[in-house]
Order: sequence, then C-alpha cells, then structure tokens
Amino acid sequence: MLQPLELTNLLSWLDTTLRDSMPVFWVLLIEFVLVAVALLAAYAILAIILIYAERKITAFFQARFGPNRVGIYGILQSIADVIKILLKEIIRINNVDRFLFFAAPFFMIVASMLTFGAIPFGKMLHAIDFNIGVLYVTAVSSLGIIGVLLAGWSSNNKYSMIGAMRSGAQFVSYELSAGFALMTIVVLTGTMSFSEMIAKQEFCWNIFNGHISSIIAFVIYLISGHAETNRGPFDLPEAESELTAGYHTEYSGLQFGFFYLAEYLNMFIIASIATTVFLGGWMPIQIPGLDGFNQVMWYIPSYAWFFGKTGVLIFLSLWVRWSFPRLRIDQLLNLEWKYLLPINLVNILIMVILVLAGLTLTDLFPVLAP
Amino acid sequence: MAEQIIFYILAALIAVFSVLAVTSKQIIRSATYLLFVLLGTAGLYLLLGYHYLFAVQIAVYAGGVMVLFIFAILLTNRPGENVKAERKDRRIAAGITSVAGLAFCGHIIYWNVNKAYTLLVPAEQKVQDIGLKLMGTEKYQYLLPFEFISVLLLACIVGAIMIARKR
Amino acid sequence: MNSIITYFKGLFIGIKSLLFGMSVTWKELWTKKVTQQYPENRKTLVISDRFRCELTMPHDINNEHACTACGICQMNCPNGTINVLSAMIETEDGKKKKILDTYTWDMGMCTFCNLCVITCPSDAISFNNQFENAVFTRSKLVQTLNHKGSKLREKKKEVKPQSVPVVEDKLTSSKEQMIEPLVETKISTPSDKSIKNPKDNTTEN
Amino acid sequence: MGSLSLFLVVLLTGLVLVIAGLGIALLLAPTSFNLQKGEPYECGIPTHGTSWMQFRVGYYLYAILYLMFDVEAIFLFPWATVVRDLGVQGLFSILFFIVILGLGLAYAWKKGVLKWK
Repeated sequence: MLQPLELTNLLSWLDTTLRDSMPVFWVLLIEFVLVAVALLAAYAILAIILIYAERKITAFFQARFGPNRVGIYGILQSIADVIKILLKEIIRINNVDRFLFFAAPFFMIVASMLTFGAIPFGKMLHAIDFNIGVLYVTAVSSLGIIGVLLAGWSSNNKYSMIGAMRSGAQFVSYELSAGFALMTIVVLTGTMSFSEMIAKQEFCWNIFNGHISSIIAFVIYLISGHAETNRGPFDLPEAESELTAGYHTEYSGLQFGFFYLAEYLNMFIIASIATTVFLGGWMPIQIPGLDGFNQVMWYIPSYAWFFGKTGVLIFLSLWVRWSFPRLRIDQLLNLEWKYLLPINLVNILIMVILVLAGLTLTDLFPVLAP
Repeated sequence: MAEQIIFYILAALIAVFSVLAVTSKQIIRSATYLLFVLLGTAGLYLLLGYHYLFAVQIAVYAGGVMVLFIFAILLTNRPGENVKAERKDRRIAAGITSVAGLAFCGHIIYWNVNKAYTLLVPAEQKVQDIGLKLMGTEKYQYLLPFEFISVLLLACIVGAIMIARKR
Repeated sequence: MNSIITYFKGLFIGIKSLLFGMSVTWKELWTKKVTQQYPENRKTLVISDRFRCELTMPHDINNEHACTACGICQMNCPNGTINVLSAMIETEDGKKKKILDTYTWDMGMCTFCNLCVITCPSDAISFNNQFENAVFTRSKLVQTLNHKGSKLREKKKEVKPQSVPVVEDKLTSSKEQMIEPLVETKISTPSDKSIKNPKDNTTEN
Repeated sequence: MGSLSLFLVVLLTGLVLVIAGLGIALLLAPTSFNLQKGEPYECGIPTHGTSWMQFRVGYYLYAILYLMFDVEAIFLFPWATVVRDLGVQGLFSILFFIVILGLGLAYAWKKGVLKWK
C-alpha cells in the first residue's frame, strides 16, 4: 500500500545505512540517542502546544479571546512563558526536607516520561512496546503520586500537606477505576500489548466492538483519567481558593515548571492511552471491502490520525474542565467508591459474557475482524 | 555484558538504599529509601524479562504500599520528629545479627549460585501463559490458591477496617 | 429497596445534569467574544457617563470657573484628597473678597466617592471621562485643577435667583439626604440646576 | 535486551530532562537573599509550629482499600487476557473471585468507611 507521508521508510532507510557503515554497538548508540532526542523534543513541543491550546480554548469557553499579543493570535505566548520560567529564581525555603524537596520533581517527570515512551504515536513510532503495555502504563504512572506526596511532605507547609494528602487519596481511588476500565478492553481483545491492540482494531474500534460495555468503560476511563491528572472539577489538591496551589505551593521557578509540565503531559498521556485502547490508536478509518476509500485514508499519515483523535479527547477534557464546579472531597470519593468501582466490576462481567456469548461486533460480523 | 553491568549497578543501588533505609533518622526518608530498594528490585525483574512481575512490583509497591506508608506515618503522633538512636548495646547486637545473617545467606547463595544460574534463563514470559497457569485446574496450575487470594484479601479489608474504626 | 432506587435515580439524574451543563458551555463556546481590545479600539471605545475618572474644574472660554473657594469639598472629602488654598484680594469697590488661589487634588488618595461634587454649592467641579490616568511617579498624581490666571465667574442674577437659598438648605439638611442625589447629579453643570431644583423643593416641603 | 535498553533510554531521558532543566535554570536565573523569602507561604502571619503532624484516619482507610483492589486487579489482568480460551469455567471462577471482593467493598460501605466525616 502506498503511504507517502509515513516515517517508516525513512526510519528503516536510516537503520540500514547506519548498519552498513559501522559496528552494531555504534548503530545502537546512535539510535538510542535519536530516540531520546525525539522523545525530549516531542515532550517539550507537546507541552508548549498544550499550554497554548488550553489557554485559548479556555478563553473561548469564557467568551474572551485568550492570549493574542505575543505573535499573531498569541502563538508565541507559551514560548515566552517557557523563557520566563527558565529565568525565574529557584527560591530556597527554610525548614524543608531538602533531599525530598529536590527529589519530588524527578518522580513526576520520570513517571510521565516513562508512560510517554510507551505510547504508540504512529506506525513504528513506538519506543517501549512491552507485551504488558496496559499494565505497564498503569503501573508506571502511579510513580507520579510519590512525587506529589513527597512534594507535599517535604515543603513543611500546611497547604502543601493537605493538598498532597487529598491528591494521594484521589489518585489511588481513581487509579483503580482506570485500571478496571482498561481491563474491560483487555478482556475484549485478549492482549495487553498496545501494538497488538491496534492491529486488532483495523476495521472495528474497540469502543464499537464491545458496544455497551466498551462505551461504559470508555466513559469511566475518561472520568477517572481526568481525575488522576488533578484537573477540572477534580482539582481539589490544588484548589486555589482554599489551598493556594496545593502540593506545589512552595515550589518556584523551574521546579514548579516541572510539576506544571507533568500535569499537562499527563493530560495528553491519558487522552492518548484512551485513543490507543478505545479508538484504534494510529489506525486510519478503514471499511472492509472499500479498498479505494481505505487507500485514501492511508494517505493521511498514521501520526496525524493519532494526534487528531487525541486532540479530540483533550478538547473533551477541557470542555468538562470548564463546565463544572469543583467537587467536595466526600463527593469525589463517593463518586469513585460508590459509583464507578461497582459499575466497573459489573461492567467487566458484562464484557466477559459478551465475549463468551459471541456478541461482540467482530464475532457477529467476521468481516470486521482484521 | 551490558546486562551484567546493569545488574551490578542495580545490586549496588539496592544494597546502599537498604542500609540507608535502616539507618535514616527520619521515618519518611526511610520509606523513600525503601521505595528505591523496591524499584531496584523491579529493575532486576525487568532485567530477567519478567515484565509482568516488574509491573506488579511497581504498581503495588510504588503506587499502593508507598502511599499507604506515607498515610500510616501521618497517623503517628509526631511524624516529623527524628527517631531517637537506640542504646549502644542494642545497636551492637543488631549489627552482629545482621552480619551473621548476611554471612549465612551469602554462604548459601555462593555455594548454590552455579546451580541456580543454569536454571534461570532470561526469557520473556507471556501474560497469556501466566493467565492459563493461574486459572487452570491441572498439575502445577493454581486455581485454588488464586481463589483463596480473594478470601485473604477480604480478610485483609475486614481486618484493616476493624483496626482503624477502633480509634 | 428504596435506597437502591435512590441510588440509580441519583446516577441517572447526575448524568442528565452533567450533559445539560456541557451543553451550556458548548453554546458559550460559540458566542461572540465581548473582550475589548483596548489600545486598538481607542477610537470606538465608549465609556459610561457615570464613570468617574478625573476630578476637573470646568473653565469657560474666558478662563473663568465657578469655585468660590468655600472649602466645603475639602471638608467633605473622607480622605483629605482635596486641598483648597484661598487668597484675599481687594475688589475695585474696596471690599475684601476671598478668591481661589490653588485647588489641588491628589488622585492617589481619591476613592472617587463623588461627595465633593455633590456638596459643591456652586457646581464648580465635576468628574470627567478621561480614564487613561497612569503616570510614572506618584507626585504626578497630585493635580492643580484651576488653570493659571483663571478667576471667578461673575454671577448673572437673571439665570437662577433662587439657586443660592436652595443650596443652603441642602447643606443644612441631614446627611442621609446627601446620598440620595448621588445617582441623579452625576455631572453637575449649571444647566442641571433646573432638574435638581424641583427635587430639592419637594424634600423641603 | 531490546525492550530493556529502550526502557533505560526513556528513563535516562526523563532524568536528563530534569537535571538539564535545573542546570539551565541555575545558570540563567538570578539569586538574591532575603530573610522573608524562605518563610513558608501561608496567610502572612509567621507559621505556627510544624506541618508534619498527625492526620485523620480516613486517608489511611482509602489507601488500604485501594491496595486490596489493586492486588485484585493485578491478579485479574492475566486472567483477562485468556478469557476466550478459558470459556465458561473461567467465568465462574472469576465470578467467585469478584463476588468475594465485592463483599469486602459492601462490608466497607456498610461499616461507613466510604463516608467522609
């Protein structure tokens, strides 16, 4: 199939030319450095784009223009923000636990980077592909909460402490729902690897494949993922009207910037995992039998599909964020433990029945199977 | 070769942080050092290709147990205070015991390492195999222990609630 | 059983209300944006008449103002913003007369409460719409309102013979009444007197 | 080896991002000393006491409940990959597992643990 804009040809050409000209060790080293640089660049650029997009979309939801002074339509605004945050002083606070205070941003960034590396951005644009992909992602992203707790503890500030405690309770609660929602799809596909999951969704996305059960799981995953990133109506840990800035009150300059960065990237990561697991990842829209249409769809490169689908989900998250007021902590925990978790457990059983009774779309219409 | 280097780095990290976890005067720092030990262990699993176990180690220990530890530390009376040093004779006794334990374990590992080394081949375990083993009823399959885990977890929940509610 | 019904009822009502909330914001997303882009829209910018920006003392073409330097505004100012310096001069017919020397107003201390304008017996001062007041040093906020060489406007008897006693009534009347004309007498120019007077007369009766 | 080394690369990328960022910030950012700057950020009155103090038990209970369900989820994941192979027998064995844990949740609910007081 002709796929003119894909990066696969470029990557394999690079690999073969390198292998022809030097020993394997150096080839691997160069490739690893390239992977690292690509990840770093993607991380930074995505953060910049996300911050700009959030500010602009937020503004539109509030009937104003948003940033429009720095550059045309304000597109240079977040670049100016980055420069500003680099030039800010990192203040040394008295009475903090210095080692933990310093270590907390590492946990945040490393956790989000390890998750970021496991996302399939497109055909062959996939750094870590474990066969336990889904479990790996849920496991590694839970490292971030350690960063939050350590930040809150080490600051020796009451606001930070309360923010961190709330964040801990909130994160562990919603982590469960997210895990169970992903498990529903694992039941459906029978694999935990992201690449295999995408391959199985060529003609029928998982959200359609398991119809009722999948849609419930999708909604639950979006809610709990949104809650895990401490945003929107779930931003109790940093409720600015009561806790100033929550767990990162005492952080200044770039150290604060890391928390900010991790928050935005976590938003992206949640959206992209939802895309990969439920909406077919980088797979273009394909209809079995219509070869011409499929060919046209393949002209759009896979990473464009991926970022398009993810962008829609990020917009949804922003939409929710600016629609609803902040929850109280008892409402928050009630929502998880009394609604999402029981529904989730029942939903898994429904999915098992759907799979065993052959009621999924791919079972009913074998033409949809890849 | 590279795997050996990674192994030695991980082993050194685990050893150093274990010692730090025991000797640290602040209880929260002890917990953090312990977390590093557990993450190092997860690294060892990854080195062996046990991806499932690696994820379990991180999810349970980093995500669950550490959060639990920090919340539990905050239940104590004065969590921020430094732990007082033990009496000198006790410290000496603890030192001797740990050295003896190290010698004992070291002896066993040293003499059996050749056998174990030939047995363990780094290989990627498929989760599907684990699942089949876990749910099967035949020999070397673990359905009954698996079901008992649920009862055990139920007992844990009940116990934890009973203890915490008494306060 | 009842609790189970309430559980599911709550669930569905919750979902419904969430969707309704999202539809509201969705509509808001497409509404016309109302933000004023300030320096660009300077030409078309509309400032409400009631907005109080700068205290001014209107002067006519002959460089004359209406301030008699009575100092009532200075006494009524809650912050001590106004400072009226008067001077004694001798008129042609040999009488001694108090006239205004300098009228200073410190914008940095002003709360724009409008009390000075209300209480002014001769309507010599008013707030204007000149809102671009930023300066670089604090001393520039202190302004002298009377122009150089200006003098008091001679009263023309035929315009408002009854105006003086009415004003006196207003001053002697209780302080609660002072709040009331706030809305009506935003910018008191002499022509406003005709509107103000009937009101004052009714309160008097 | 492949997945391990890529994992290491990603891990190092994360670490390098933080270290390099902090390094650049330390080079570029100004520093100044001020006695009040290092104070904990609170309402403006000097902080009273330490904030490392005893907290309520509610957080701990949620954490322990989470741990139980997390372990359950970990055990369920391998099963979830082989649902099709196991058939009805697998459904019943897992039904037992989930029901037992559901009992745990129901017990906690009944005892009022899930109520934030």
